[in-house]
Amino acid sequence: MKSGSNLEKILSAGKFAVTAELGPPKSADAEVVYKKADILKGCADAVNITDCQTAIVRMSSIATAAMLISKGLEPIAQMTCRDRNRIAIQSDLLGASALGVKNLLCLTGDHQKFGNHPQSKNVFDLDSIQLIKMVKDMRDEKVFQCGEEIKVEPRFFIGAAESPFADPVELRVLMLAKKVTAGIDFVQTQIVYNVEKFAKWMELVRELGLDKKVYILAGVAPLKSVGMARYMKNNVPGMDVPDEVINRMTAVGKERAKEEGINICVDVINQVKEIKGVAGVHVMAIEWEEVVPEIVEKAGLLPRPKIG
Amino acid sequence: MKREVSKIGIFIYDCESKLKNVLSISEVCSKLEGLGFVCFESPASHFNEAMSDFEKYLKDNEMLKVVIAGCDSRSKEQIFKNSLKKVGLSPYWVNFVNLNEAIGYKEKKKATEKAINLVTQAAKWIEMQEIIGTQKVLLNQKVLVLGGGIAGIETALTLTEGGLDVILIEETSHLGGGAVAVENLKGLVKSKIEALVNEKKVRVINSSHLVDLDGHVGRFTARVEGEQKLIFEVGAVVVATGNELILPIQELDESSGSLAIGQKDLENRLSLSKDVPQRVCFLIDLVDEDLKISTQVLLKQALAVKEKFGSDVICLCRDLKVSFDGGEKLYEKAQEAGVLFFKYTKKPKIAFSDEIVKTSLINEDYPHEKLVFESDLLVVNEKIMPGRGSNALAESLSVDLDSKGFFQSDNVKLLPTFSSRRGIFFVGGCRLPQNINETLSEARATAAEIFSFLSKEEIELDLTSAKIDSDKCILCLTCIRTCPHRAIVVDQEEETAKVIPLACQSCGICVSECPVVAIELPLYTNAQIIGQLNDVVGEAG
Amino acid sequence: MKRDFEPKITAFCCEHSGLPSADMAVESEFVYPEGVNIIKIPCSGKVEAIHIMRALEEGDGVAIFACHKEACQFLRGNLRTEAKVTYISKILREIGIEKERVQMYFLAPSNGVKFARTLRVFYKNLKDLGPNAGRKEL
Amino acid sequence: MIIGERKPIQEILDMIGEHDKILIAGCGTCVAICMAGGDKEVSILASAIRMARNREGKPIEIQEHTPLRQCEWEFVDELKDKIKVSDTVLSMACGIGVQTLVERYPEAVVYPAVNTTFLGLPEEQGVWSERCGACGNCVLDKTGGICPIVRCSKSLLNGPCGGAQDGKCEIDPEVDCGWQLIYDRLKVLGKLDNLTKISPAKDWSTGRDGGPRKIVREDMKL
Amino acid sequence: MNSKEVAIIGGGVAGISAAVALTDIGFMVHIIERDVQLGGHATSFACKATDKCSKCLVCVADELVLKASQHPKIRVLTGSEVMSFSGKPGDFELRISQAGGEESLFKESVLKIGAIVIATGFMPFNAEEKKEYGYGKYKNVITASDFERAIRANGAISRPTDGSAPEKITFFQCVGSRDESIGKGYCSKVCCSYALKLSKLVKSEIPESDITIFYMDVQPTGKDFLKLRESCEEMGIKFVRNLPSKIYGYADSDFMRVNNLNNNTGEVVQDEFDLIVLSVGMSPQNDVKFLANTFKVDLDEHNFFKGLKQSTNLSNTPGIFLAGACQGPKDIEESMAHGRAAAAEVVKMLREQ
Repeated sequence: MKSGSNLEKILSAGKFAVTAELGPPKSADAEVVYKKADILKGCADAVNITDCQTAIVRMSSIATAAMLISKGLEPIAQMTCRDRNRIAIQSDLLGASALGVKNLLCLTGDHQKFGNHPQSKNVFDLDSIQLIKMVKDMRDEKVFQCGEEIKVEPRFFIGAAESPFADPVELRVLMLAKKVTAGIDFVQTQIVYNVEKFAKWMELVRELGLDKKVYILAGVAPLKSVGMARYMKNNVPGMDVPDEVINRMTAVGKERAKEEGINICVDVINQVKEIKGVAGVHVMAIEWEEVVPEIVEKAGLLPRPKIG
Repeated sequence: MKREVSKIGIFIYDCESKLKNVLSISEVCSKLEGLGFVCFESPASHFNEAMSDFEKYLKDNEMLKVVIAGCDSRSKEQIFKNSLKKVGLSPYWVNFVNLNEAIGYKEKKKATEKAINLVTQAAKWIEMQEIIGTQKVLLNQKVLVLGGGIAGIETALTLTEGGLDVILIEETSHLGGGAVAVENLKGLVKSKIEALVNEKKVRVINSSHLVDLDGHVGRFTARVEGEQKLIFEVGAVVVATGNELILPIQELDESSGSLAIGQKDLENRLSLSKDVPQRVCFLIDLVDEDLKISTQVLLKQALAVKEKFGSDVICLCRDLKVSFDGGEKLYEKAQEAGVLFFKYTKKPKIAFSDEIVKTSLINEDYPHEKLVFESDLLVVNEKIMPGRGSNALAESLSVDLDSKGFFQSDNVKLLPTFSSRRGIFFVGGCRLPQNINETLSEARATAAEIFSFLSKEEIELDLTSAKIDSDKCILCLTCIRTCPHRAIVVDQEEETAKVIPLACQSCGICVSECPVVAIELPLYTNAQIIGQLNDVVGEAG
Repeated sequence: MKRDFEPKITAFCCEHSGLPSADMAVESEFVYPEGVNIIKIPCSGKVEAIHIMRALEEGDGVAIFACHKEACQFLRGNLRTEAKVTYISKILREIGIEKERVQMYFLAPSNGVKFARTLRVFYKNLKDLGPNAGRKEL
Repeated sequence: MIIGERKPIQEILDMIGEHDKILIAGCGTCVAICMAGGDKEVSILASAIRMARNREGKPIEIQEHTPLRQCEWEFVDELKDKIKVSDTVLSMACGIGVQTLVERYPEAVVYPAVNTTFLGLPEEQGVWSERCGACGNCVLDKTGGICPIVRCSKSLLNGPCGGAQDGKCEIDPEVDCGWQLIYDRLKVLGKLDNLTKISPAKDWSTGRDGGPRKIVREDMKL
Repeated sequence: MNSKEVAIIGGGVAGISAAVALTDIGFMVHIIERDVQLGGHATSFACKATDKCSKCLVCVADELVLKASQHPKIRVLTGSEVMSFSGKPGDFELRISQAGGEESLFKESVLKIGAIVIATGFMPFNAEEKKEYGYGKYKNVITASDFERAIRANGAISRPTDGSAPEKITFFQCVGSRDESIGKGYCSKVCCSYALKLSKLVKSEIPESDITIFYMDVQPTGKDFLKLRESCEEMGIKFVRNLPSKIYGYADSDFMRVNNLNNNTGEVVQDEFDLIVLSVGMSPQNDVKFLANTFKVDLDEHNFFKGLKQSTNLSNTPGIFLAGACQGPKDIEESMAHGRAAAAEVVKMLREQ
């Protein structure tokens, strides 16, 4: 075992994994975290804690992760390269490990331009691949990035995100391969609506044998409205929302849009489950965590297995 | 105020006593004398008298520079300048004041003040005028003509009449271009080709093309490639590369097969005396509806088909464009012969089936009626496209193409065959598809233009072109990029930008763009312009 | 005070349009306002930003008479100047001076009437604006 | 070359404050070429300041001078007399020029009138764009001659993030994705292999992060 | 012996273009102009630019006249006419009479010249010949030439009856062109182009005006003509393919009535206009027969001078050249090119002599 996390156990036992996502509050209010934790408890094997997503200041990812542990959930702490240099990152990782965090998702991070502090200085001392390499070396080689030895090393089950639909498309599989080489154990993909395109990407992934080296969790998310579908199609880079999905959302009308959004999400889960090499799903329902149990249930993924 | 102004004379004349009534010329004079200028008030009341007075004045007074104030506008400037030249004064050391400007003033005092102001301004301007030097420039009296179609041939022939040598480069293996295929032009083209081949001053090089052009007007270096690689030094370049015809496939149905042909195909059939079917429908203006050539061809062909084969001939067009010599007559003749014409606003529908073309359109005279014609052959006009090599050629010549890809001739103030670069011309179909008479006429006009400026081996050029101070120039390339005539180059040895006086047209755009004030236009210096601001915008006098 | 104010205008006139029009205007006695100072230039493209600024320092308004678009003898001179005028309006806005004080007009060489009319309108507008606050003290 | 841009005039006016005798010093090199602080821009700024101050009823006297380079002591020496009689000096050079003046004339008050923006080139007349981040440790050999440090919004060294769309960066649809450019270029060069190699964490110490930099060439020293 | 002097008959744009080109090559030129000043029709026309140049080239003609009138090698003989001529190519004698200034006596003189260029231009068609249009009877029916002159002189567009801005304007195309019934069986080439440009000018000056162009066929000229036509349509100028046969006036009204066919419905409709512009065509000058006889040159069936096939600048008589609209309708641009082309032919002839 690399980290001994629940997620690692589920995946290595060959079970179809479910992860969910939890966005920390834009305040110091612990209750918000606990409420969301209650909802997600029991329906996901591990829960991603975002790290100031879209560059908006939120409660620290590692602190939130520790709060989740106290409630009996397993967190996947997210770590971006945007706000910390290698010193701060390693320091935080030592702390996270000490607090019992066992999963770490390594990300580049959204540009600060999109957040609430567009004037801030970004760091990007490392990029996500260098971050992955550093975390892996800390765990497996017991060294800091500078080469100095670590007496008690932090042990993380290392993940990364990948966007099968972003440009340049030709490069996407290559980027995944690079992350694999750098040392990831699992990958969570960008939200999949275009299953056909995703399947093609998976084909390439399999050609390179990457599905054998890492666990691939397909990202899924329920749509709330037609507007949201259109917005994602047109404005979110690396997002491919086919017209078919938009038509489905339009056809049902406003009142039943949310319900249809959930149905579409479940359909996508059922389809990606069948694709060879997909080891699980990552359900992203930010600020709509209450539907996660329903989705997971409808997809027939409950109850979650318990291992060890 | 003491200045060295005694050599500046002010010459004031009245015309038909227009000024006397509204202002005091003597007051203007005394004021200017007070400023140290020499002022002469001509008693003449008519321009011609004023002229002889002026010539006498020049003889009697030793002047260097003059300000001429009167009530004639620019229409007389050149005449005064000619007088100055006669007595050996520089035509650049004169400035003109149109005192009419003061006439509009209601009070005599104000009008006089304005006149003083105007004359003082002019005097100040000319006071700062430096000497305009001259430069001897060698011109290469050879001309490179690109394209051996009728436009190129006519240009080349006319150029030789002006005593110039011509090198004519033709891309294909033969001369004549598109006009050779046109039945009633064959004779004309043949005789012109013959004349060209027999002309000793013309060197024709077939199967070749221009790859690169260096230098500037008067001294271009052209690299030509084909069977041989050749280099020519020429004084001017004429582009006469013509255009190409393309059948407008996308406008026709794919199923058209041999049922639809272009006007050029029909021309070939007619010249080979091949059969033409019984029912023929001409449909033009589907593309290039702003060109009259297709109508011209249409009328000739419709008549020929009718007369030779007695076919039923129907012509559909948006407009019958008869604005060419004999156009209306030809139209009448075709109508008399029994050719039917219908005009459309909405494009007709075409359907092909069983060896029959069906064309349907709305009858414009009776809009409720739909007209449907069945025919055995549909003849359409080809789309006229720029020659295939236009893009590459434009690049090697550093000239622009228009939105359709034809050679640009966008300066309304010059002959349409002028390019933005002096010494490079566009003639004939490569700039605008046109008919034979127009092409011949513009070819000759262009040739006349060329041999007027290449008629001498060496010319003396007045240096009114922009001047770059090489000490100030930081080679930022701004002037080179903004010069509309590409008259500025980098002088590698001197490490400065350099104006080619012959190519410069003295617009001053480079002066106003230069970030380090390194360029001056000798006839409009910065000091002169700023000087005008200081004096007059402030209080008069 | 404001009522007596006579605006001083500098008119940069391109020799291919503004200047002949000005000539035509005075010959045909189309009256344009007093206090207009005409400066000849070979192309409106020759007018520099600094000329316009300096003219404003010494007066109340600047008019540039250029050839119509697509009719510049030197192809793009008038368009370049139009861009410069836009640049200057930005500077004027920054320093709190009305950008209306700098105007660009497009003319043919035979537009004597339009030349005079345009200047009369410009004169009236300047009169309404009042003296240029940025102008140097006399 | 160094690309700069004139500061907003109000900001400049605030720096000048109540002073009524100033010198505007331009620079005849980089900022002249990018139309930010050459002779002409100096005159335009002077004119604008004069008008702004006339408007406030506080006329100001402005001298203008533009040495060839403001980043050389020898060249800024020619400003000596003018600085002596000025309350304030506005430098229209890059930040280097401003500091050269400060070092040469410790008694003078020098303010910057230009923002030094980046190192770049004129893409076309009137358009300048960034090309170099002066990181002190060039990687162009690996990236097909396109700098990921300044052409990628996040200075990524191992390939694009997931934010590119249609070859454009997530921060602005007008900005090219630097990694798309690199990818296209490497493809042409037949060197896509470069992308599979992991580029290790960069040594930023050669850059600004390493503290004030200095190069000493013993052989060139006097 | 060959004379290096050339006489040009007619001082319009074609004649002047020929003259300037010839002086550039080194000739001395005499321009024999009937009128009191150079310029011909082109310099009475109005600039038709809106915010953009319309490429009507009137300004170019103005500049050309200015240049020629001050040219040291061009002798302008205004108020003069040809009387007779003799000699052979390269060595002609041309007898002319000139109005003699103050006493307004005619004075005769003889020019020794090598070649003659006829560039007498055209006459606008006399619209009174089309009685049914009521030109001369109704004040608000004007010809395009009248319209151009008025715009040039006043810088504004107004209707003649009361000087106010017209509301409904129409252009009648082909007045004196393509009309065999009055012996004008040819297209004048230029009317469509100027009518479109004038209508655009009117529309941009008086945006609320309603403009209709009655036409048979639109005849294109120059580059981008389609764009010009489309821009007219975009501005709301209506094109009706039908020429009304008559104009009906009312007593004491600024308006006139016209019956015409609606192309969309096929119905005859009545319409009222307060300004009707007749797009008159180009007719030959009134003295062409005299000149043709004097110089022994042929006229074509419409009384334009007949150019040869290999070059329309050549007449059937060696040494006599043709330039501009006297050889057939031409716009300003084509006339200028034709004038310069004539200069090239002159050079050729004098070299061969």
